[in-house]
Amino acid sequence: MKQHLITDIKTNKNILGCYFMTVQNLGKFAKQIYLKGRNEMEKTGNPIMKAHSSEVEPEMFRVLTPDGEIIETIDGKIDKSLMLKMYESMLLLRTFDRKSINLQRQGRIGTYAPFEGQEASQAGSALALAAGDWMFPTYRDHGAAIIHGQELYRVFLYWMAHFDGSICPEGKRLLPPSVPIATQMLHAVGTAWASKIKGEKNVSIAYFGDGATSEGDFHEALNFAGVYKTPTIFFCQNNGYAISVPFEKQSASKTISQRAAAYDIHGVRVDGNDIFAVWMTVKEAVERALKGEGPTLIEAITFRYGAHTTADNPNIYRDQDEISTFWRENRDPITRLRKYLNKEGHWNEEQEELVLKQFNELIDAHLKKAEGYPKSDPLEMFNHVYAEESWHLKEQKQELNQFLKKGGKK
Amino acid sequence: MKQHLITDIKTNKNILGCYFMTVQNLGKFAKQIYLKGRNEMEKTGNPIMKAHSSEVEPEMFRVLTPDGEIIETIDGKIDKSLMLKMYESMLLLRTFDRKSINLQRQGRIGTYAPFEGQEASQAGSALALAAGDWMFPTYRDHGAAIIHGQELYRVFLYWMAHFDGSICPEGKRLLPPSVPIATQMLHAVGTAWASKIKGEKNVSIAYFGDGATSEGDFHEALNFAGVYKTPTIFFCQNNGYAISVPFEKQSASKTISQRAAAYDIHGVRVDGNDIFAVWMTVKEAVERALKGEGPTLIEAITFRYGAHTTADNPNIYRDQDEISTFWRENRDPITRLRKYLNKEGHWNEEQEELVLKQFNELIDAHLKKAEGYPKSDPLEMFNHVYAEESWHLKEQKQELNQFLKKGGKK
Amino acid sequence: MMGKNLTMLQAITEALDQMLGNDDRVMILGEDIGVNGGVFRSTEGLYEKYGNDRVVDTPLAESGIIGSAIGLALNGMLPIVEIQFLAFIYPGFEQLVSHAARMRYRTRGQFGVPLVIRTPYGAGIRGPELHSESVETFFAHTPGLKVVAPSNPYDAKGLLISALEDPDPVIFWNRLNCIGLLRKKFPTKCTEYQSVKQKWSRRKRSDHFCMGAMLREALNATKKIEAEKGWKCEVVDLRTLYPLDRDTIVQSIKKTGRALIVHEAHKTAGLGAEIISIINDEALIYLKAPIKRVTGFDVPVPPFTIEDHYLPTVDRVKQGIVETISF
Amino acid sequence: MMGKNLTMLQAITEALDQMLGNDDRVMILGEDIGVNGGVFRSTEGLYEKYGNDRVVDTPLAESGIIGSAIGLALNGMLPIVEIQFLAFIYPGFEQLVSHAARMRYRTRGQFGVPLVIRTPYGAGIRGPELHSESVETFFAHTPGLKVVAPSNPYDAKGLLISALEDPDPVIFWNRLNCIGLLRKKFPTKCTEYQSVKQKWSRRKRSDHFCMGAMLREALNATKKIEAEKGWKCEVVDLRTLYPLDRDTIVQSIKKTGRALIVHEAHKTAGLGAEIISIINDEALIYLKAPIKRVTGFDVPVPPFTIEDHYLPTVDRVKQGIVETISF
Ligand SMILES: Cc1ncc(C[n+]2csc(CCOP(=O)(O)OP(=O)(O)O)c2C)c(N)n1
Ligand SMILES: Cc1ncc(C[n+]2csc(CCOP(=O)(O)OP(=O)(O)O)c2C)c(N)n1
Ligand SMILES: [Mg+2]
Ligand SMILES: [Mg+2]
Repeated sequence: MKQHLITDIKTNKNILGCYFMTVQNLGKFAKQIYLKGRNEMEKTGNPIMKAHSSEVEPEMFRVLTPDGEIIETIDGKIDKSLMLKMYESMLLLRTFDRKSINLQRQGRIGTYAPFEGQEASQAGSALALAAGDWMFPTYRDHGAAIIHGQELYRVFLYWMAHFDGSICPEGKRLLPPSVPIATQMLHAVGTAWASKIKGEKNVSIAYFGDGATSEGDFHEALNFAGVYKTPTIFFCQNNGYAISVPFEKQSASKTISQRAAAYDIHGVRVDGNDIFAVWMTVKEAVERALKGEGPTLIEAITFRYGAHTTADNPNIYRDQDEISTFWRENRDPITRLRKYLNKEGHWNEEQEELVLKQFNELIDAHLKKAEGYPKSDPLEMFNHVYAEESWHLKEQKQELNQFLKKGGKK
Repeated sequence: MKQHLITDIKTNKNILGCYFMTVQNLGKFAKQIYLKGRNEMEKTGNPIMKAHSSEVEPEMFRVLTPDGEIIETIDGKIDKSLMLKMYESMLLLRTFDRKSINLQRQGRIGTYAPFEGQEASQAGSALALAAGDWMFPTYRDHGAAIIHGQELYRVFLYWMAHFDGSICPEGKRLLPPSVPIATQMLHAVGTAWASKIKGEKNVSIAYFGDGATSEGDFHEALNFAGVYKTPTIFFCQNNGYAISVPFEKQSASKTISQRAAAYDIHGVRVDGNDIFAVWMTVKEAVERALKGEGPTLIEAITFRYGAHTTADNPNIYRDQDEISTFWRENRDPITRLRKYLNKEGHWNEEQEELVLKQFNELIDAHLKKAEGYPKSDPLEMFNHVYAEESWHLKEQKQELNQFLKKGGKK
Repeated sequence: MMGKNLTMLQAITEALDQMLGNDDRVMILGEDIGVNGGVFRSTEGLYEKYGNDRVVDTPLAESGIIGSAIGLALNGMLPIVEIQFLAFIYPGFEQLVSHAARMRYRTRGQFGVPLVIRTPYGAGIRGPELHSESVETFFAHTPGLKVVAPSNPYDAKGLLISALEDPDPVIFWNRLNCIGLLRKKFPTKCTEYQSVKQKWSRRKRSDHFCMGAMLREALNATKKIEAEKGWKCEVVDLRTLYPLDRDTIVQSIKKTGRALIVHEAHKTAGLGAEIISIINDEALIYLKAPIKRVTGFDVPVPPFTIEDHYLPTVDRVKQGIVETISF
Repeated sequence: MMGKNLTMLQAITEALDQMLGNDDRVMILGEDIGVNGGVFRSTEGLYEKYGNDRVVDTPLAESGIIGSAIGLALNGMLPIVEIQFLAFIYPGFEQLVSHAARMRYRTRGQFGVPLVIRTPYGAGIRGPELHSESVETFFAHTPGLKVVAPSNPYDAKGLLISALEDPDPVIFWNRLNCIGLLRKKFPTKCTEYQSVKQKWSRRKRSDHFCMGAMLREALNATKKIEAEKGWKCEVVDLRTLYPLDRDTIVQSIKKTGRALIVHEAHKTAGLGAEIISIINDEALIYLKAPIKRVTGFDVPVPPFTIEDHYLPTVDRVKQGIVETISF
């Protein structure tokens, strides 16, 4: 199945994207998944449909089923130590995310964008990257950023609205969360293009959501990447909603991966809650990119259990309980890997407890660091507007400084 | 063949766009065209390839071959009187276009964008519209505008940089040429959407070039039209070049029509130099639109023989002679229809001469009207900025008026 | 109907409701404005009441929204577009500047674009970057557009209705922290409205100019100055940012010979500069002191922990008044 | 090398050539700038000399061009982007304003965007609408950007090289009718350049301010005034539009107490307003007359048959000088 999904469309001239097959054409495993998907949906009044707006869920690449079974060859690709790393990464992210929501409720951080439910997409993709790869996250992808090397206290600082929350560790190629939707996709084209020119063996990955696919920049980025065959990975987390707007209102197209065909680039639809499948897909995209075969558009099907941000109330626009419960019970990325690891004897309750304890301590330590971090000085707002301060900013800084010295109130 | 090309993709779930078939899958007529295309190319060192950047020319819908033979059923659709109208329309446009280039050389009009070679696309599409349909042309589509009812003297006025050159006949729904590339596509979505809301049986057609397909607005327009199923026709004249940039530098995609699949809307690739094929394709798109079946993206393969504008020198960026000669000799839209009409006994030399004489007289009369038209008054620049003139414009108008009265020079 | 107390937000929703109810041609388009009732809840209940053909959740694409709204307007509809935050208008900037603002001009009055673009602006919601912009200059430098920025519910309702009645594109700004988010009620009766066409922006009160939400800072500062020093100031609330209400500006300056301008936009090339220039043109000889600008600094709006230092605060306005009067 | 006479256009091509030759990181990106040598021929011969990896014909998508150039700059390249005409920068406005201008600020100096955007501006080529814009205000109101507008070949070459050496995004404007299109040669030696970093815009000559191509109108008008009335004027050529060269402006006004500002952009919220405001701040008491603005009107630039009536002409500038001096 995987080979099919990741086949270069150019060798399949009469089918624009073979990941977009009907059930008749599916291989054995794919058929199983497909039927499983239908069963799941029928059981619960079709909540995936609600989240992802298809009468029949279009095909996607899956390796690890929600029951913790492996239906693809992973030998030589994912070994035990990587599995444990994947599992622990997701656990860390979930712990961090829940903590952050609590901190927001306590007023210790500002409005926060949670990602619980999307851990496999974020951790799986980030783990498939090399240290020197360029990463362009959105406001919801601090999970991926953390796995790529961002420090936890910096993430807290970001949500505390501290200037220094947008800095990444020295030498890392990790840009601050992009706020204007879809814009960062072009930056990932540009950095990848530069890597190619310089002969540097690095890819650039841009994260974005299903909503982002409606923006013109999505189109321009995919098109440029196709023309210059840049080593760019376009990683879409299709969580079914852009704030309150379901994907069916976003586009008449059933999938996002099918858009790859519009640019004659490579496209894959993958179960975004299956960290094995995500990792393998991104890994393969990285390899293709480094071999000079150009960009890949990846659509990872996932769901965020919580609100768009802590300022949002999802009950207004969706049956939050039913749909979240369905996903938690049937599609959770962590549960499914835990089931598998348990079965294989790679993981047990004690390990889980121990690791969770360590993560909680780690997160607390970072929180402490963030809360103890010197506050942003108001005068800092004049720094880094330009590399060299211009006369007008010198004067305005001086003006504010004098005002503050005289005890002027903000 | 036609049925194939215009089949709704939704009934063909495993093939995203069946107009994008390989030769193996083609029907009898299509195969003929395909082989003919290859022969043409081989004869001439493959200039279509140069113009349209494909190793093998992708399939397209054709009715009337360059030799003047009909390979599709046109009965009940295109009758003799329509054929003659088509022929005369193209003749009028070519005569107008050549005249305009001469007028530019004589300094009687400003920089001009010629369309010779694209007459079948422009006339064929415009003739398939109803009088009340909305048209959004670009700077190169005054051919289509004329057929839709724009008066020749207005077109002259436009290229003479007269304010009144952007006005269309009372009651017509014909917008001025859009200068910023691809932007007008969204207007055609909006007007069509309004028609749908109001229950008015009209379509909106947007003209654009191959270069326009790279802009974000192209994507947003197709996506919006797909979501709201607006009765919009996106009519792309793929003339192979955006000024100097060949389509192969514009995108890695081989065709433009394949992009329809990205939005699950209807897409067709048609021989843009075959007025029967263009007319039938647009007519069918109109019918689909009015039946509520939504938008159609049409890629009409064509070529402009001349320069991008009279300010451009194509010799710098393409083998202008070879490529134009090839298209003129092998693909000309007028020649091929004339061949057919001659064969059928519908048209002869005398008729041609007579009509050409009439057209020349008509054009001269309109030119005279345009040249005799009262010049734009400088003070007019203050009109129509707003429906009601605001204080600052009143004053500025007054200021300029006084300046001019005192004999102030511009 | 008299005596109703409405927040800015309620006034806006009421106006929208009224307009949708009165005229079938009115449509609202935007992101999350339907089922969700808008991220600021300013369209709450309207989707339920008027349906998804009148109150439309669009795809996430601002050029798409503004561009198709232009088309809707060309063909007889009266679209009201909500852009979620002012900075997110940028992807649609070309549609606005190159088309909405020019269609009437280009067609010599044949086709107008009666379009209202409603967008919250300014700092105050304590979100991430680009949620706090105040770039009125971009629009005030674009002939063909009108820009209004009400400071209170009464004006908001009136200006919004007037904007819709206007045959040309009008950008309607809600200052974020006036919108009801901070739950401050304005004790203003708000059952009728004043036509902007008649009186594009007057609302004088008591030598400085300010706009939109800056009115609050200005009024607070002048109250304090009056209490502390006994100086009386006149405050001019410029409800219309483009075209500016020159007569009111000039009248005021002629009375006092001094002025302070308060706006939260960046100083350089901010609208304050145009106001100073108008005074220079019309009333230079009346000036007793340079006109001071208390504005946002020429830096991107900083993160919200120090955002208030970026903004013109009551204290900075007070200092400005003292400097202007003591000159 | 001394004594070479170059047109504006030749000076630009020479600078580009020199930069491509000196530094492998330099790339030029834009529409029709490769094989075609640019619609104004300013990149003529460079594609042949440096190949299509260094001189890149891009797809027709300005957001794509500016956005990917930002990425190139983040990763060590030095992209020079050509936007075919100023109005066509609008589709890329978000990339410019929300990203290029803010990346250094956002990352606290970690990632800068050393990007040059070169675009012709202003009227004069007699093309269709939107080929004549002069909207410097949009960029001069955007902290993080720098804007330069040379009036002659010498400055053009110097400013272009300085722009590329600048670690921040610089918008470099060619006035269209200075670019060599009208085949006017400037008899200026042009073998070295002055760093913008040292002297962001000075070039005074002989009480009014103007920029870019308006220098010609200004100089012609002052020459005539001198001949007719014997009045001597100083002309300040503001090569740098953002940040503005305040000291030069203030010095000049202190000498004479009068000023006339000439720009072709719309009057309202044009850069002239900021210059008046700077004078108001720093030199109000020196003023002997209101500062006049001779500018483009607040209307879309009209079709080229009457475009010259929109523009500040020598006659309008002369009238402005007379009014200012007779006040
Ligand atoms: C250009 C732009 N328009 C609007 C917004 C406001 N906004 C922030 S997040 C969001 C929804 C994004 O949805 P999606 O791309 O699916 O990502 P998700 O939040 O689901 O991860 C919107 C509309 C924005 N940030 N930028
Ligand atoms: C937004 C924008 N960018 C650039 C231009 C300059 N320009 C005018 S025509 C053109 C090429 C258009 O090519 P295409 O869409 O193929 O249409 P054609 O001229 O071939 O008919 C360009 C780049 C423009 N008018 N608008
Ligand atoms: Mg989403
Ligand atoms: Mg073309």
